[in-house]
Amino acid sequence: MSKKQSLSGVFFNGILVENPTFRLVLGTCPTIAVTTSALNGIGMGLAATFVLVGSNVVISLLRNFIPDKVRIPAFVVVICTFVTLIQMLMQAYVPSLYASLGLFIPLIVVNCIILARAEAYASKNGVAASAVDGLGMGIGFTLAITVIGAIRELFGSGTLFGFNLLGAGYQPMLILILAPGGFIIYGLTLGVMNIIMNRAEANKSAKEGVEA
Amino acid sequence: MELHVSNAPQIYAKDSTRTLMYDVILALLLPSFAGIWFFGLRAALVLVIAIAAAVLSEYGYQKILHKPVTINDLSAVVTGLLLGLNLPVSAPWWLPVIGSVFAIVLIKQLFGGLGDNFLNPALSARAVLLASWPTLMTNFTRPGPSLDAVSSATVLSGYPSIPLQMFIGNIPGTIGEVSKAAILLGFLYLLLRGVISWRIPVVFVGAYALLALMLGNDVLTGVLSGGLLFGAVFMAPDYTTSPMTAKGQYIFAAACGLIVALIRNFGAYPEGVTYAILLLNIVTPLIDRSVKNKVYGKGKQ
Amino acid sequence: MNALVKILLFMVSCVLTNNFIFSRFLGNCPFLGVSNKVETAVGMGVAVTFVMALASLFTWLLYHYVLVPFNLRYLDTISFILVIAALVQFVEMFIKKSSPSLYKALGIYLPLITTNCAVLGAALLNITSDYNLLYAVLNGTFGALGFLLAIVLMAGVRERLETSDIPESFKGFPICIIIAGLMSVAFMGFSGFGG
Amino acid sequence: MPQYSIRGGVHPLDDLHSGKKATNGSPIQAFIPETVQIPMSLFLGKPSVPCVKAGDHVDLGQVIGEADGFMSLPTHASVSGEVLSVEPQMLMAAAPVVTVTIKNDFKDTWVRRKPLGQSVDGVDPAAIIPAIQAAGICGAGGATFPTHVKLTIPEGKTCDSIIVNGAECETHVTADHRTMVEQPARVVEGLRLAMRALGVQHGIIGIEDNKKDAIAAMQEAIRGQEGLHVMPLFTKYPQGGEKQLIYAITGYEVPSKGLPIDIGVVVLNVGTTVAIAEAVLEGTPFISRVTTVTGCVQTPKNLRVRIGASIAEAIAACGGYGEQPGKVIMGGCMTGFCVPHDGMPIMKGNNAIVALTQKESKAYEETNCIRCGRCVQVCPVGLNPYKLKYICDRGDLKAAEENDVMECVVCGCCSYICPARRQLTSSFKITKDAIMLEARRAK
Repeated sequence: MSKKQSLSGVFFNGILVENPTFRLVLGTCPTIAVTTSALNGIGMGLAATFVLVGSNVVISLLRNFIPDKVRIPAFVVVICTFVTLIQMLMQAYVPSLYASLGLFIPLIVVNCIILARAEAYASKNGVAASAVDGLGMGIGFTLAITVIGAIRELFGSGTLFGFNLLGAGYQPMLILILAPGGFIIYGLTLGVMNIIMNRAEANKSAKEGVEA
Repeated sequence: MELHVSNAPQIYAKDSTRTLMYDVILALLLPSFAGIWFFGLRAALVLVIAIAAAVLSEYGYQKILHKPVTINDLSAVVTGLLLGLNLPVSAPWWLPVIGSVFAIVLIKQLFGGLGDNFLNPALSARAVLLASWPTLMTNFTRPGPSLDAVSSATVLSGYPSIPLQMFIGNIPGTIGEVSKAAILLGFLYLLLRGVISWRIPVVFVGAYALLALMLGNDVLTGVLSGGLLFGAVFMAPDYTTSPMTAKGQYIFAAACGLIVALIRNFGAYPEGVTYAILLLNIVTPLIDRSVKNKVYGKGKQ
Repeated sequence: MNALVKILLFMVSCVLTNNFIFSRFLGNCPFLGVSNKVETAVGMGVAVTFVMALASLFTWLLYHYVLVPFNLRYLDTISFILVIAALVQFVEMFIKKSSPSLYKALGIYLPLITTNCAVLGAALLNITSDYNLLYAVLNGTFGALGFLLAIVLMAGVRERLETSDIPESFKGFPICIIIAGLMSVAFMGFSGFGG
Repeated sequence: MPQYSIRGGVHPLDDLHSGKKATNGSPIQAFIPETVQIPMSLFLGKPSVPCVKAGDHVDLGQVIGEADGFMSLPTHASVSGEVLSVEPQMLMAAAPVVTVTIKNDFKDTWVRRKPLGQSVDGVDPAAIIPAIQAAGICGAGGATFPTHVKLTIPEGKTCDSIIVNGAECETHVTADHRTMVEQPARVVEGLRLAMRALGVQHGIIGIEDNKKDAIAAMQEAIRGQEGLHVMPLFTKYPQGGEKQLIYAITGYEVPSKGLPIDIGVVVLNVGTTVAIAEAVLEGTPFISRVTTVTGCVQTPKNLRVRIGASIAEAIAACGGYGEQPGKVIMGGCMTGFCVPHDGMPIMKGNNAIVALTQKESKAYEETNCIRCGRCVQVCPVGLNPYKLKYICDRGDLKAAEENDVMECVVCGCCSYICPARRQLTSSFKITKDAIMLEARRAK
């Protein structure tokens, strides 16, 4: 990130160019584990976003005070704090969602996206930019796993956000909400996103070629 | 005089990919006809849909990706037919379609086409359909002149039957697996034509029988029921997904037989042939990696 | 006798039925990242097994003899991750001193394990499932062996696919994830094993 | 009856071409060409140095090229007549070779060396090996390695048996078969001379059991002679390969990168033993050999061909082509190579000329490997051809060597059996050549 980017650029970077799920392929465990429904996807995504923004802001604030040698443990402690916080909040206000996400809320601690952003961005950039980066990344993650969750829910149970969309005659393809479905749908969407992004890049470079 | 020049050798054995596939199709016709005999014409319809979907999806995929179209090698026909034979006669039309598309596109072509799939396409499609629509996949029409679609379980989950009926195929089950007589004739044909060796089928069934005996099962019923023979003859010896060396094939087949016996005795599913073969398909690259023939002149004399 | 059978079945289910990769969805990052060669996959798998067995032991002790008596249960995540990080450091130092050849083989994988969610996942699962000490350690050890099995199988398949004509956009992670999905289809066959 | 065989291998004779049937009953006929082209490198080693010039008259058996050191052989005129030219020509080798062209005057005026004795037992053992070199004898099975070099046992090694290779597993070829049927005594004499030269007590003649009459003839010929055995072998290609034959007969393997002498064995071809007997007992140099001319020719025959006769003339002696040929092969169909035109001369290692029809010459396209494992099962060496081909095709010489490409005997079994028609053997051949080139450069 040598170029100075505008805040909106930082925001969209996380959603599109460096989408953690589709482009960086980070945080694969929750992506596969919790996306049995679109709602789960949103819940997981927002929880991760909360931790991302919070830890990015705090780490950015402390970036000049943390000695380089202990920076990783320090980051982990900060992240852990936010994870514990969201754990308690969710337990209190959305207990059923918390139950269905289970283990994967505490495991946000070891989600590579968060540590990667702390290391690669927040420890080198200002508070505002770090917050926006966390938000962009978080929303990018949320969108991605919501899409995967929606696909799995729609075809695997015939519903979307709990609403029956495909009619009573539809016989749901159960495997999509089972383990194999998680992997396969993620793999396929990842491949399709690669196709789209490669096309877009090809178009872009073709255009630039014309302009030059 | 114009003479061609090419590298040695100058002659080739008769078998080509296409003739091998053709022989497999011929061998599969026996259980197909047996299935149609016991289950009626609807069985033929299921098979045709499965084959058509397999061939069309191979053609479509290769057209879209601008690859050479290889439907002439008949491998898609084999996949479609195998999948169809693994379905119950009561399957709705879209079941073979989804299965064939899954088998051809996701299992075979996405990994590079013929020879590059690491799982048996028809079998993995069956596993996916079974996990997705368990009730449709186990709704076996009881054979017989009445032909009314009465759903009943296979022998494995308690349907009473006698060995002779089981042998000729007058029992509930998927289209291809019921007639053991037809399967064995097909096996004989493949053996005589040199398409497959005896190793995998015989060791597979033998290993199963041995463990079943030790676990106190009724071995004869166990061998004659479910997809054991069909899997051992037509699925497990699939070239692409079974080991290369004779030693590797023994390991592969013995492990298949053991896992079938274990799943039938301890697992949640009544039938384990599909999963046993798929599991060993996954292990096959490791078997091929570690079990090699001794190289002439190297190592101990 | 009966207890022994029960323990045996538990071990089998940890490796196969409740496989960390295929049915608990833990440890995907190293599973996808370090599985392109069988040798490295074995190295990673062994290293994880080592750490996970120890982590299960120490986190269980920590939870039941420190966190519970002092009513600090809500600190489980943070304390576990610190224990694991310390453990990895310690194991690294220990191996370096005691067996340089083993260190050479496993050394590069050890730092990666701290962020392997399977290790923290196993530690947390031991608590949420109310396992006793024996079961917790078995869960850690055999769960990790399940991870070892999965990653080695994956590496075998990936080595085989090196020569395959896979569409450009699907090369790398997408095809790997799809392979994992297909493997988990096959692993469904083990459901019901070990109760 | 037969007890011995090799690992892997194929049965190409049963398939497409039952090629041997056309000639296995036809007696050897003499064939004398109008002109001969004799390259100075008829054998593996340093080429002979020509000692005649255009316009010279030469007698049959006269030396026209002198041996250039120990790793070389003299070359003899195979007809009497006038030397037309001595100049480099493009033959089967990669570079032009000095070739002597002689026009036959059909007088067959001989110059022979003095025989060393009338019978094997009367010959001075020490004189045998020099006589073999002087007669220009090299392996007649195809490899054309100078026989006197083979029979010179390196320091520290001992030879305890000599094997005569009568397996003749290649398709179409019946030259050795007919030789064993018609001249069994000569074969035995040649073998015993080699044994005498080396002081060896055991001589074994290995013959595949599709040549029952040859087995019977050889058994008759060795009757009452101590130390000699005829060993019938299961018919299987490539049992005639030196290493494979040794394994089939002795059960021992020649060590990797080693020679048969490392396990105390020397292997001679049937044709070579006859040449030895003729050289020592008659003083006749190696100027003719038995070659099977078959395939799409009018009358397939076994001809005793003068070295250097053109393929076209030999085919004309068989009544010409039966139909337009697609390929003409020097040697059998498994290992032989295609000639670009039929003006090529027949050389010391050519046991057959096979003309294939247009239809039989059809080229196939490589398709995807279906991993049927047939190549693994037929490989007599125990390689993994399907995998090795990927490595060779991407040009990774180091990995290819690690995967034992150098152990490949280029027998062609894998390519033959492959249902996807993958060109495995040629891939390995190219890689082996590249590795050897690299090694020579490094020196």
